[in-house]
Amino acid sequence: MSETLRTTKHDSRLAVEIAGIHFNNPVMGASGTFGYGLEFAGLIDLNRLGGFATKGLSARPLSGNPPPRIVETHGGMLNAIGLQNVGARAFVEEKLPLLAQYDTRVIANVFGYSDDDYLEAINMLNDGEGIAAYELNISCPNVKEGGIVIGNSPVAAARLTEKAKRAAARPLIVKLSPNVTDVTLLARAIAEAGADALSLINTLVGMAIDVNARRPRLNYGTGGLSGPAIRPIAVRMVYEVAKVIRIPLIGIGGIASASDALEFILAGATAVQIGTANYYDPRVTMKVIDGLTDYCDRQGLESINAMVGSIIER
Amino acid sequence: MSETLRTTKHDSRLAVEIAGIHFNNPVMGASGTFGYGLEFAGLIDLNRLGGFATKGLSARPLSGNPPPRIVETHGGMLNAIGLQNVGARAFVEEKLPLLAQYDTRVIANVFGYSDDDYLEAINMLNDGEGIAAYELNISCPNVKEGGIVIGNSPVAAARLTEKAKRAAARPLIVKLSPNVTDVTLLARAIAEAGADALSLINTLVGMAIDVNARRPRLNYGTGGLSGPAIRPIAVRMVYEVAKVIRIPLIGIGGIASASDALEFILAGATAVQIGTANYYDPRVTMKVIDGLTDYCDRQGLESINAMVGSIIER
Amino acid sequence: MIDTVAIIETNRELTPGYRLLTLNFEQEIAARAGQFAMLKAHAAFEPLLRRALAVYRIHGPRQLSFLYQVLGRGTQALAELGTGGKVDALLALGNAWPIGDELREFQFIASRAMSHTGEAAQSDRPRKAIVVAGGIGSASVLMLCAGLQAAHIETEIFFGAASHRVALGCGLEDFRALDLPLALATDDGSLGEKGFVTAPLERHLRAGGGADATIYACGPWVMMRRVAEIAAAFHVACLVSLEAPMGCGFGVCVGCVIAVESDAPLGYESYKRVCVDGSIFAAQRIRWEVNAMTH
Amino acid sequence: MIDTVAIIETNRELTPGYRLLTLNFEQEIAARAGQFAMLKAHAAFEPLLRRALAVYRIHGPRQLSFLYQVLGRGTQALAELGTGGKVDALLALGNAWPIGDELREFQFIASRAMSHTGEAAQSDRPRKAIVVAGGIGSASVLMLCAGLQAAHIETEIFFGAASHRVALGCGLEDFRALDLPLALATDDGSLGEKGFVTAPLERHLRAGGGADATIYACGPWVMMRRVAEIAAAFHVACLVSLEAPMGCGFGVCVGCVIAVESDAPLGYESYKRVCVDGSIFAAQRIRWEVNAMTH
Ligand SMILES: Cc1cc2nc3c(=O)[nH]c(=O)nc-3n(C[C@H](O)[C@H](O)[C@H](O)COP(=O)(O)OP(=O)(O)OC[C@H]3O[C@@H](n4cnc5c(N)ncnc54)[C@H](O)[C@@H]3O)c2cc1C
Ligand SMILES: Cc1cc2nc3c(=O)[nH]c(=O)nc-3n(C[C@H](O)[C@H](O)[C@H](O)COP(=O)(O)OP(=O)(O)OC[C@H]3O[C@@H](n4cnc5c(N)ncnc54)[C@H](O)[C@@H]3O)c2cc1C
Ligand SMILES: Cc1cc2nc3c(=O)[nH]c(=O)nc-3n(C[C@H](O)[C@H](O)[C@H](O)COP(=O)(O)O)c2cc1C
Ligand SMILES: Cc1cc2nc3c(=O)[nH]c(=O)nc-3n(C[C@H](O)[C@H](O)[C@H](O)COP(=O)(O)O)c2cc1C
Ligand code: FES
Ligand code: FES
Repeated sequence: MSETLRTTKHDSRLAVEIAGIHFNNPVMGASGTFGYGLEFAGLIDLNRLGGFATKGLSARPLSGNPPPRIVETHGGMLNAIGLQNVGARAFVEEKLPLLAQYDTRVIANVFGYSDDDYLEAINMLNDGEGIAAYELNISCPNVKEGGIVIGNSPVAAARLTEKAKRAAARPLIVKLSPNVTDVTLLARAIAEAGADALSLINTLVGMAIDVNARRPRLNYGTGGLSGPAIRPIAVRMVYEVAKVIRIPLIGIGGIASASDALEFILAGATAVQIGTANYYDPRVTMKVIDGLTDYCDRQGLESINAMVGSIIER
Repeated sequence: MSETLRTTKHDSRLAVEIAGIHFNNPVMGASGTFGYGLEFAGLIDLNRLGGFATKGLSARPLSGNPPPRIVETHGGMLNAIGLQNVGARAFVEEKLPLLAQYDTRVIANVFGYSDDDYLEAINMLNDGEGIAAYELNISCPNVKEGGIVIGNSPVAAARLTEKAKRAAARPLIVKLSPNVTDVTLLARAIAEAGADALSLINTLVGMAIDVNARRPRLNYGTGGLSGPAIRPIAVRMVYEVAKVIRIPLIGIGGIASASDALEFILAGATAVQIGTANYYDPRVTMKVIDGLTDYCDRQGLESINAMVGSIIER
Repeated sequence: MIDTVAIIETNRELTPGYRLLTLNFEQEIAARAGQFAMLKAHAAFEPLLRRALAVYRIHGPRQLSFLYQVLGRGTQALAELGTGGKVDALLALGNAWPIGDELREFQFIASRAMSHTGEAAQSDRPRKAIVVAGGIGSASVLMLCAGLQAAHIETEIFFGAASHRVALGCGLEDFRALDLPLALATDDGSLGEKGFVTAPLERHLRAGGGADATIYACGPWVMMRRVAEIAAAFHVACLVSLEAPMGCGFGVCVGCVIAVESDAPLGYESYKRVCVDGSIFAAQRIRWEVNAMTH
Repeated sequence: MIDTVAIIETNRELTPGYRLLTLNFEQEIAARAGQFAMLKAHAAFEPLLRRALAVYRIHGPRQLSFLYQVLGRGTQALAELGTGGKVDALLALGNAWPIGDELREFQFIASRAMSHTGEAAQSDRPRKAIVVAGGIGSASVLMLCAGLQAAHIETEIFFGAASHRVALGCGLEDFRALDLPLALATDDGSLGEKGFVTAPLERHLRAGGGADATIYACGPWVMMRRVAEIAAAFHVACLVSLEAPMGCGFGVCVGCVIAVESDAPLGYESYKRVCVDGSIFAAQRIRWEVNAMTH
């Protein structure tokens, strides 16, 4: 462990636990927006970060979709990256050793086109050192193979969760799709299948059109909508799921400030992940951590855990 | 008919037809954001407007939800009005006569807590003069009765559509809920049940929390998300539905400019409705109509109809 | 009602967090004391919705000013604009403060409600006025005070603010310049009496100051509720200008409602829109106990 | 790489739609010719994403300027800021224009790709430079020209713009002040030769002007593609600075990619990020035919 680690002071009121894993605080970088963590080393103190989820890792490296891959919309952006990633093997060999020096929890986000793909990636990652948990990305809308998205079907999602749980040498977080009629059905099925925690939400499927060129703005056609625009939908889903599920939740969707993060915590999330905001405010994770400390001061809290799901019904 | 009518000049390139109804242009006010139309008489020339959908009308007047009913979010707003309305009877007797002087198409948006409620309202409206069509609101997320929203279930939606079509003395538009896993299933079921046209989307269910008071910002708890934030989701849904459905579509969701409206038209909508933007830009409908005229000039179009669904696939 | 783009003459900070915005209009604006405008930085993308600000002063047929507190995203965006900047403006909105004979209509509406609640009826023609301004609520009542003065109605002002600094930001000097009796209270005691302005108000009524008077009040919700209670206890007619989150400002979104006593069947009339049915209401009609209305 | 809040010294319109933004920084900024910054009005809510602008000039260790065209929401928001205004800035990003010996690395990368496409190899040590600036692409190459001049590399500038007015907005006077040979073309013929600047460039190479030269080009995508074709036809080494919609500017969103020739198995290396792998690329590596890359 590095010199920095020993000197970084943590606010112990912010510590949380998910599936037996200790996080110094509930603030993490979201998958696909935080690279392999290392990209942020020059911008923030990674030792202060609760944790982060890696870019979706597949058994084999993926080159992703042709450009254009992103387009900004009002309050958000659409992306169709197509899960470009170095592959689980290269992650274990090239990235993990570099991450060992930081006191932050590394969550390996796992992706595949089939159940077997997922299991293969998990098996590769089981060899790695310094991974705290897996996050199963069953909700990426930007890959054409596979037909229906696994994450939109409670049955398919539960089946994969069960298999993944058996294969996984670490706690298993499953990331929920918001593109469903009833997210609680999905959550229940996945929780019953053995997931240790749930993270939500992934992006909503959207589209933007260049009306002069008369073409989709993204080469892929549709993309995933993220950013502040989707926050109300995400908060609602966390709130709904928290009411029916016992396992811990990680809230995601449009968080750009401590107040945004607190909406998720009050709605029932034990921790949060910040995605898109990292792009336009690279130090946002640090600002949110500081803001949570201020909130604890203001509200006289001994632990942020007291706030989890503490919303007062009208 | 009024003096104004005879002097209002329409750009004939913008005329569209939906279920046999002629619209001077494809730009309408969306239900719940355009009152009974009359509220805009002092702000815009109603004779220039393609049409508008009334506030949701129920068989009996409704008082709506307790305040606070609205809260602004990034790029949008949440509302839980609870369908406060004068009732179908009062609309026919008090509002319709005043609307007769304007050359614009009046679409009566219909709401109920049960199938029978809907039919009762339609029967009351059948007596009214000057209604061009009905729009069935089966997708309002802000009313507690009735348990599951009819509009989220293809079976329930198709059943209601069939009954409403039989009762309706005018063409029937059914308004789709976006809070579903697969909007095409819903669209197909409703089209097969006899709807003359579909309008989409209604609001997405969302929530905002006051983290200091630790309460939902809306008294109702959750609310419907509207505004530019949701446009990418709405455009995607119109695009998906247009691929599988033959009846005309009316695109709705976050439109605030002619370019926004054109995204829906290219995706497959014959006309559009503008909602939230009327609040912060009361003359937005007129600006969009002017913008469509400019677009026809620029692209050398003889009719905007040539653009409907004309997106070039990548 | 006019929807237009106004040009900023000045946008001056009075004290930290409080500003005076003076706008020039292309066309003549008819505005009365108590009315408001929906304002927003021209064509700004975010926030979307315009913000309600009371007309503070009329400088001429094409020039108005607004006094505002910089709170959240909307007022912050306004605060950033400078001279020559553009503002989207919809105005003049809402009802106006009734003076003299105009009070009759309000009395009528109020007494209908009062027959429900069993309150005593008011004297028909109040010749005195008590104006209560709480915080930036002052913005709505400066022109009212001047109007009352011009109509030779005996007027007393009760002016409350958080501190001396805030009082200055809320236009205290303009009120002082009217040369009307003025009772002052600040939460921190840095100016005038320490505490809420409802304390001197209550003493005044207890001493009989409410006879033949109408109370006109504008300020935060909790304060309005307290003023209404005091007025009812001393049987003094009371008008309040209320706030609510506004979507449109012209009656169409039905988002700005407050709960009122209602005679209508099925309770259809139980909610009134602050923007077009108010913002000024007879205090007795308000169902203050609908707690969700506080912010 | 520094993420900071800079203060505006000036933000001046040169000609309609073109502005020069000069920023003061708290800390020393190390920036090289061809690098860029991600900029946005400080803490602005909308648009969310910062915009990429090339470093136009370095006035001192803590003062830089940027030349930009006002296009959409992001640059419009920047244009509205005045002296003293705040700008969120992440910089310095991307690679720099290689000069002299630095060219070797680029030659190496390029030749790997060329072995695929069968292009001829370049002379090892070009002693001449041809700088092609198209429209606001000029912003990326002013410091390059000065650097080439300082390194005593024989340099010719080919400067293209839509019109005389646009040319001035794109800093023409600053290029003229360098006193280097400069060929000018405008689309409408209002200044210099009428047509695209690729025409005089092609004539120059046809006349042998490309011998021992490296082409450095920055401009719109279609122009870059055409310059690359011309360079390839005359076997002249060519570097281009490319644009792509950027999410982050520091390599993490993988949104700004362009397709390149790749040696890696499974095509994993087939996309390169403009922000960290570029924005400067050897033209021969670019897969121009990936049509989706045009905007
Ligand atoms: C008819 C009417 C007339 C008004 N006249 C004036 C006036 O002349 N001058 C003036 O300064 N204001 C006036 N207001 C209030 C003003 O409209 C609000 O302060 C403003 O809308 C807040 O917008 P914002 O963008 O600053 O805050 P928002 O971004 O909307 O909210 C930011 C934060 O401020 C809080 N907040 C919002 N409104 C209030 C409030 N009223 N009190 C306390 N906290 C609040 C929110 O909860 C939130 O935390 C009037 C309101 C009404 C309805
Ligand atoms: C490495 C790099 C360096 C750059 N340096 C400079 C610079 O020094 N000066 C400068 O002015 N610009 C520069 N650009 C381009 C600049 O980043 C874009 O013009 C800017 O992001 C556009 O943002 P916007 O908010 O104005 O437009 P957006 O709101 O993003 O788009 C508005 C409209 O403009 C169109 N548009 C967007 N980008 C372009 C484009 N590049 N060309 C044509 N139309 C476009 C869009 O399609 C849309 O219709 C650079 C880009 C890169 C990648
Ligand atoms: C460019 C981009 C790439 C993403 N890639 C992944 C991914 O690989 N795996 C995953 O589970 N989620 C991915 N996401 C989703 C985010 O982790 C997050 O769930 C979503 O963006 C909502 O959060 P936000 O609004 O804070 O961005 C990606 C999001 C973006 C914007
Ligand atoms: C305050 C408010 C009230 C609404 N009421 C209704 C309604 O009564 N019936 C209905 O079908 N849709 C209603 N809607 C939905 C709109 O008609 C529209 O479908 C939705 O707002 C999306 O469009 P927008 O983003 O342009 O607002 C309402 C929307 C808002 C914001
Ligand atoms: S603000 Fe919309 S009805 Fe009052
Ligand atoms: S802009 Fe994000 S990786 Fe290049």
